[in-house]
Amino acid sequence: MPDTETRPGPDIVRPTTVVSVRFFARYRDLAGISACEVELAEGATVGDLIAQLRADHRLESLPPNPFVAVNRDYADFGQLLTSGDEVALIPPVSGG
Amino acid sequence: MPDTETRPGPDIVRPTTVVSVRFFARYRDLAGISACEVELAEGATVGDLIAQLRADHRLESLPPNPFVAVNRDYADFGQLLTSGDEVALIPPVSGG
Amino acid sequence: MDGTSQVRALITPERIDVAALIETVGSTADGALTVFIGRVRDTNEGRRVTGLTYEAYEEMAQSVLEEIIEETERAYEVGHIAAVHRTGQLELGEIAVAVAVAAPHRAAAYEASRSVIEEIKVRLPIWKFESYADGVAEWQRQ
Amino acid sequence: MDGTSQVRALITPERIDVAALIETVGSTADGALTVFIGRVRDTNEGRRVTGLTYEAYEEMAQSVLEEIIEETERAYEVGHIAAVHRTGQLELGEIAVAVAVAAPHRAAAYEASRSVIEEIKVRLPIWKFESYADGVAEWQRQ
Repeated sequence: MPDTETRPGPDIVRPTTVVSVRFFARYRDLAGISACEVELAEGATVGDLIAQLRADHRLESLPPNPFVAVNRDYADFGQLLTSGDEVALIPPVSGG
Repeated sequence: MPDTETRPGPDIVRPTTVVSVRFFARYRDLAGISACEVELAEGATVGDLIAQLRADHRLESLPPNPFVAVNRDYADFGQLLTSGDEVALIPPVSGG
Repeated sequence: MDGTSQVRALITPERIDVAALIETVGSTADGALTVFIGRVRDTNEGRRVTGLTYEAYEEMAQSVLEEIIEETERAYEVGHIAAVHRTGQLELGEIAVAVAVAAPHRAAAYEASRSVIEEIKVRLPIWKFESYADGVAEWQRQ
Repeated sequence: MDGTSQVRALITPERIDVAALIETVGSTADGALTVFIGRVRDTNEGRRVTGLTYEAYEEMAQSVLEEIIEETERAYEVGHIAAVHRTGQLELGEIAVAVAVAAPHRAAAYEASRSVIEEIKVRLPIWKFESYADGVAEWQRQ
């Protein structure tokens, strides 16, 4: 479902946003990878990215509302992504 | 009852309590001495000692209600003194 | 506040040197100095800990730790603050985190120190992986 | 609580060694350790300080400091506490007092540390004599 294809024309070539995604600690264990590149429709938000990741059956065990950082700052789900952004999925921290 | 009758003398001679008194910091400066011995009537209290000290014109600049320690414990004015006690006059402390 | 630019926030795999950290914040204008040290305990919620690893999102942890220090310096009447968090594998008793705060007066030195460590626990992207004597090993939640 | 009997209360004319103090309270059962350090400031209420001497009623100060430590260990969930106070002449920036507290958890480590230093300020029979750049020298009240 969360395929974000709400925009017109399945075959129209649209500009895309490519971001790198990093997984840490427990989320890396869940994902089975520590990083990947993801192509998103232009105008995609953090929330769109999370939904798209979880639509992949290999990543469906990721939680629906993880903490996320974009370019090393905590970000909310409404934040727009642009190409080149580094997005990190941040499990509950346990430093200190 | 102690042996008050066996001693000679024109005045009534009573048993006495001899304590050592120590002065620190500002009180040592006020007293001009760091220690002395004081002879008190038997049954004298800390309060009696302070009053007797201040009756000496050389020590009249000592405050009427200093903190006092007897044998290295803080003591109140009602505490009875016995011979050999070490009494210290404790100015407001400023450690730390 | 004296314009020197020593390292005040550090994420490091090296052993933490508390004496060096104290030097970092030293100033004769600040009479009070607090140091908080967090070390690897031998038990956690009743289980015997045998080993511990901290993983960090290092680049972000570095900038978050700097932010925490700057925010705390603005929020309290303090001079300098320095903090360091260890990464990698640690032995029992080793120092995982240390925070030093110098301030003119002790109340602010205590409060700012406490604030830094609480913020570290909430925001610093670092994760603790603990192994237990019973054979289990787990990522910790705070 | 391990039966060792290291020096936990000390009134001394020697320079204070913070690393040694931390060693005194160390234990792998205690994850949190706080250190409070009080140093000679270069100003006091706006006056430039040039020198400082601490006089102690040494025998009493020793036993009062031991009492403070024992009372605080009973009042808080802590492991070991150690404290040391300097006497004699000190330079600017030198350590006058240091308190180390080890505890299983950080809240108690902070609270017990603060309690020890507050009790020291109220009860420890030690007096500070400060000299100022303006030529005056005075016994300090707390």
